[in-house]
Amino acid sequence: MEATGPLSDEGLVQLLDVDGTRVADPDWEPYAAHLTPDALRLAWRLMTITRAFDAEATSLQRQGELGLWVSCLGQEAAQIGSGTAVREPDYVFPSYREHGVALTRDIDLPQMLTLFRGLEHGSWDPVAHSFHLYTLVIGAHSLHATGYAMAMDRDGLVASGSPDKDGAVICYFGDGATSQGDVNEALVFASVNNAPIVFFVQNNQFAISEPTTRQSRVPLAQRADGFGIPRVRVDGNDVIAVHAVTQWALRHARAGQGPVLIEAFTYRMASHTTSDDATRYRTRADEEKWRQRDPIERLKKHLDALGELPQEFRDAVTAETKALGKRTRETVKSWERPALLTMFDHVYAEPHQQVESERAWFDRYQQSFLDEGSHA
Amino acid sequence: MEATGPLSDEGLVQLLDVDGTRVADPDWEPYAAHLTPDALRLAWRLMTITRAFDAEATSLQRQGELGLWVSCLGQEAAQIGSGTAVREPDYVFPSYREHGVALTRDIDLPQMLTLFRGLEHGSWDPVAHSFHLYTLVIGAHSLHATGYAMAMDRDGLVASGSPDKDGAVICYFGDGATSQGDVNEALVFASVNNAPIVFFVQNNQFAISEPTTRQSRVPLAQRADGFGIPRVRVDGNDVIAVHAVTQWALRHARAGQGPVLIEAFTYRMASHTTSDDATRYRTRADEEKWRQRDPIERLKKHLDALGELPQEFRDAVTAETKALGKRTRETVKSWERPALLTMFDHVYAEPHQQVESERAWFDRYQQSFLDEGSHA
Amino acid sequence: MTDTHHRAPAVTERESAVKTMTMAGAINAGLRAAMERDPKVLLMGEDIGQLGGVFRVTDGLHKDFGGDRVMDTPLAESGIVGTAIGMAMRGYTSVIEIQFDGFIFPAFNQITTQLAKMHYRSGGRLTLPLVIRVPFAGGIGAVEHHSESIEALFAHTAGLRICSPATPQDAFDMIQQSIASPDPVMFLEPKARYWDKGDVDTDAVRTRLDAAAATADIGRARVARPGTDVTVIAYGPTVRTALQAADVASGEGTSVEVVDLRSVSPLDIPTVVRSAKRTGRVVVVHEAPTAHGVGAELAARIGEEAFFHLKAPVLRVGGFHTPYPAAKFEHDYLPSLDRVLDAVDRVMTH
Amino acid sequence: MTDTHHRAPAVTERESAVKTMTMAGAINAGLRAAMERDPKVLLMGEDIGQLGGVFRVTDGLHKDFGGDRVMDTPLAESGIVGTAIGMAMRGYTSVIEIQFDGFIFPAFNQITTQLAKMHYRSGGRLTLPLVIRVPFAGGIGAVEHHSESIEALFAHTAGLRICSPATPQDAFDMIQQSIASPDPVMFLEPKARYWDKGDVDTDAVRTRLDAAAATADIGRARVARPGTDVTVIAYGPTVRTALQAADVASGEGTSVEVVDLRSVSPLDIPTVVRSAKRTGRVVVVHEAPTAHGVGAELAARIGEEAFFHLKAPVLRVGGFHTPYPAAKFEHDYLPSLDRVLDAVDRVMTH
Ligand SMILES: Cc1ncc(C[n+]2csc(CCOP(=O)(O)OP(=O)(O)O)c2C)c(N)n1
Ligand SMILES: Cc1ncc(C[n+]2csc(CCOP(=O)(O)OP(=O)(O)O)c2C)c(N)n1
Ligand SMILES: [Mg+2]
Ligand SMILES: [Mg+2]
Repeated sequence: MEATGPLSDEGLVQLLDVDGTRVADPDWEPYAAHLTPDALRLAWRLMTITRAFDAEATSLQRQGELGLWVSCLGQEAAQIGSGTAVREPDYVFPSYREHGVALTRDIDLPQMLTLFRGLEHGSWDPVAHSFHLYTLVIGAHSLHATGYAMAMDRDGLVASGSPDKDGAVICYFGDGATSQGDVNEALVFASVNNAPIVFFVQNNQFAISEPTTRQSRVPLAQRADGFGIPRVRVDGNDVIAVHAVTQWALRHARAGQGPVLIEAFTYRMASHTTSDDATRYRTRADEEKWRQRDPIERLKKHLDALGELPQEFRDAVTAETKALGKRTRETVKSWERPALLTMFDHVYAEPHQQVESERAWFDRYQQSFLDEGSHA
Repeated sequence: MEATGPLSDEGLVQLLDVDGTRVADPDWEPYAAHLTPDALRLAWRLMTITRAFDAEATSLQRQGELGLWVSCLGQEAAQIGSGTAVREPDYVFPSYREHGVALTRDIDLPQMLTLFRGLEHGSWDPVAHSFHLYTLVIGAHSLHATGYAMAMDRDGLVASGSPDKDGAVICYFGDGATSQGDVNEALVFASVNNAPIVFFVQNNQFAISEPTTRQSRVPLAQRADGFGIPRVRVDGNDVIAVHAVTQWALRHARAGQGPVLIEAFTYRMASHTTSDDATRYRTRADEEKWRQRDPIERLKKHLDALGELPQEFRDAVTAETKALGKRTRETVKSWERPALLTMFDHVYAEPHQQVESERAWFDRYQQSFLDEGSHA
Repeated sequence: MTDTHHRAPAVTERESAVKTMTMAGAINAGLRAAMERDPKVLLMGEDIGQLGGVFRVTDGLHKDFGGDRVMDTPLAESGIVGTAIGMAMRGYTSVIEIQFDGFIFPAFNQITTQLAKMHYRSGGRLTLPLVIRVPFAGGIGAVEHHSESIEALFAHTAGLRICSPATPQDAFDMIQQSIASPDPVMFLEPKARYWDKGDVDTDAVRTRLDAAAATADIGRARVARPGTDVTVIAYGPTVRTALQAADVASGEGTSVEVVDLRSVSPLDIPTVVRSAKRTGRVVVVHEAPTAHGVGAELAARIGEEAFFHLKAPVLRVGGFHTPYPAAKFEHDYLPSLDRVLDAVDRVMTH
Repeated sequence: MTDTHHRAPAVTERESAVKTMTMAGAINAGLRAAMERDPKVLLMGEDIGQLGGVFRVTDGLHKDFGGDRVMDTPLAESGIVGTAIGMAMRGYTSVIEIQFDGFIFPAFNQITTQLAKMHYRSGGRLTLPLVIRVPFAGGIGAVEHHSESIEALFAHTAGLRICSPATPQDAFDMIQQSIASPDPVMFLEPKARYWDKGDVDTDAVRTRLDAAAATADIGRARVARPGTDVTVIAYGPTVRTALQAADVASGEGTSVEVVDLRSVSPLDIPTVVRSAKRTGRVVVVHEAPTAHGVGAELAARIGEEAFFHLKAPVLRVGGFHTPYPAAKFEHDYLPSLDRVLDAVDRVMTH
């Protein structure tokens, strides 16, 4: 692997090393200074809940209760670190793996599984949570995010004079997504419109089976240079550093200084999805190496060293995750499929002849079985 | 206009200044050293022919003999400078304005007008001239060019050990095209495959009416940085500098060192096409300013100062352009529309039932008029 | 209101609202009216600002509304549609101009997988009231990719509405109603008809601009000329040809009813079927290739719903299964008056 | 040739070439055969290398042919098709895998304006023998964009061939013939049928791999089951349903002929019309929404060419005019055995 390739760890901002020791970095320190032990405990708690929920969903899929699950195992620091830097006026555009970020936006995690159980294509109310729906077509949402940011600017929510009210967009996508035309067009539109948007690339080193070297020959953060957009490369398993750089980037965007690109260098510890089998394309040794860099463990070590992770807190979190697991199982299993006719709802906002006539036909067709039944 | 914007002339390689005086540049000199007075006269001749042909085509369009003409007025240095750096084993992918480059590939210029007269969508034999057809969908050909380069590499035509036999692709597109997803995907594919390709951006400062500032906030050459591709920004009205940087870039690519991006900073002196009216969106003053930087005038001054543009040579070129003009007019006016049934040819390489039955129907339909006629 | 004795009589008032306009002018006026009505209506596209668009349909709007509301975008169709979707999520109704039909394809993914499906995906929580204006179809002697008929490629996808005006009046009304509709609308402008003139009542539409009325109106066909022997169905650029054919046929004793479809999604099947049942003979005329074109769906639906009324097969007159040919061929490629009359003759033999 | 007395009898030889395969296995074997035959055949796509593709259709090929011939590409469908076009210009036949139907749309522009038209644009000078493999249609309980039926969106565009196998035998033969065809071919693989097994004669196709024979063969429909009362036309994933319907109907005294279309472009109209004329009743079954689907074109053509033989309207059974719904609804969204039988009953009432 060449030193400057997309899988090198060159130039990564780091504030917490692999052993959980704080690294001094005067440039980024100011953006982490507010992280009290309370805040760090919150981060640890959110990361732990994310992981527990992820495990529960994986197991529900194995039991046939979900059609698919997309694990975020290993990416908790990238997601919680950035998600906790998001504020009320901001708006988040996830890809489809950002369950940790969803948690920071107060999405009820079990509720998110309607999508994965095959009950609907969306799940939550995006507007209520300032958290857009998952988008499965790689990169497509990066343009929506950019347009949304342009509209925020237009609405006077950027550089308004009262920084507390300013907002920005943060848009998540993966290393693979950086190859899509749409993502590059998003960089063009964001740049020429100086849109208040942070592009947050989670480089988890794989697009399904393909290593990031199939998408780029230089670190992905560098992509921003081509569009005149400032960028940061951060250790994606270091929740403190991720939080700090995201803080900075969002402030930059909210202040009207335009887009930023962050590359969080991390590792997808699970297979791509429950349909995938990572052993076909990567080694146990590689996986093991990254297990050593587990983002939750790292923060735990840090808090432990500070004596800031008391047993009661751990126990409370354990109880919380257990309760969540139970509620998740029960919720998922309780769902009935909505009435078949709802399949025709919300195709259009106003009635459409074709849909209406097909709905009516289908209704009659279903009725005919009932009628037959009643005559039998 | 900000100093580092896409319309600044910062960082342009220049070997001939606006007054026609040679500029010393030890880095690029080696790639221009072979340009003897003979070679420069050839460049002047080709530029002059290009311009004369362009004027002839414009006037044929005004007379209604062509449906459309796309002028390259003002871009002759960018095109002849780069086109003369192309060698036999190379392959050229133009956009639709590269009539000067076509000339360097021995395309018979009048013949190229079948397209603009509405007789066919292509015109020349791309393989015979190593010069692909014009592509009107902006940026689409950049991917074809990249694939072609990947195939040249595969065929052992790159870094073969005998540099004379090595080839590369050069792909032309405009400033506007850099915003297209396809062009950015071409940069991705070229970069990760280390393809032997030179992306040659003619930044003529406009995409129809839109100034380059609508496409980028930094100089376009910089786009390459995001993909780990080396780049050069060159004075596109300086035929010597354009030739030198293209020489270098093609050698780089042919030697297996991968893609290069060149931005030639120039000016579209005419309207976008004969359908356009540039006075709606730019000032006479701007046009006048650029007329002062006319690429042909600049080389002429240089040759004059050297005493290397004798009257006989000028006269010969004048005669040549006159003859070409006459031949162009005559050729264009001599063309008949091919038989209507040819409209059904070459839709597929092998027969296709739908086409065959429609062709047969149309034939009968046409015959029916003839029959009616004969009965009348 | 207070000054009632100064009000002109109603009839004069209405008359004063009728102006002669080209179709391009009518669209321009309709856009202007929509922008005046709602500050959240924006125009986006390539060269629509100072230039006024390559067909000048947005002429003067940049000057009057400024660059923030009439935005020259980067040259990237996917980017235009994609960012407009994002802006729609904050309540902006973008009216996009795609410069030519043949250049809509880079945006195909955004239109098909995102724009069309977002309302459904969100369970009705998000609406995307976008309009995509496309100068479409041929007949102007253009180079490749400038004469495409794209309607069938979008009509198959649920979530989009597709309409096409054939007269300045419809152009004026329907562009405003498309903007008022909460669903995404593809507004196909028959570019060869841009300079055709007609009377436009600029008042009539005003009361039909609420979401429900607007959406219903742009989905409705219109009998452009009543007749009894043959129904000729057309839309956009071919309506004029159909009317000419009706004229000629009437001279030969055949009474042709012309249905101007106006809407491709939805198809106004009740109107079409009513006419088909009455005449028993149908010819569909569009510029798009007949194979897998809108005429196929019409033929299938008419077959399903008027089978026992049909005296002859439904015939289609349209483009061929070839790329749109070079300009010198287009006159013969396109459904000409002669070819429509030929089809009318053929159905009349039954 | 010299050792003639050692040759096994012909019948045994043929029998020995018959193997039981899944459809996925048959395509894999077909790809392998094509790659062995011609070193200029390449595979391109996302995750087709070490992983063997998400459906494992290219399993083992990366190992045996190496990364230069089984190329994992960047995640960019337009880039894949676009670069494959460039490679085709130097004589390489790329067989592209689009990971799922719903992800073909970023490549729509390259396919529609470039791949389909290059041969025409160049006056026949350039041929682009590309194959685009697409696991398509639904029935596997997947999330959004993984169950789309895209055929009608490409069939309208001249320059493309589109085919879809319904059996392992056809899958094995047709993938090789698609590769042998000089025209670009979209090869639609009914993903729900990947694991269905069938006998495959691996020898038969060998003599039909020249350009003309291969192209003709992949354009031909097949009568999958003869019958006399009703013709049911299906292709890809719905052929199995059609055959099941024929079984059930035969138990109820109705003789159903099943036509497996195999090709969507061209449509084998002679075969279809022959059957329609014989039975006088036609039902078309596809997963794609019926509106503006392939069934519309079939209904129109059958109407044009068999009008006076038809006893009932041509009926279509297919998806609805909605986005492909969430997985729990797909069983009812898709044309089920019941819905096909319902349509058969309806045409039989005439
Ligand atoms: C346009 C498109 N092409 C292909 C796919 C199939 N696909 C789903 S996820 C994926 C890999 C994405 O990789 P990356 O962007 O790195 O995100 P990650 O899954 O690693 O978070 C692919 C190829 C898709 N969803 N959309
Ligand atoms: C995909 C696409 N969109 C729009 C157009 C219409 N169009 C033709 S040329 C042009 C401007 C191109 O500008 P640039 O790339 O700078 O090249 P130039 O014409 O200046 O040489 C536009 C928008 C097109 N041909 N293709
Ligand atoms: Mg990834
Ligand atoms: Mg330009």
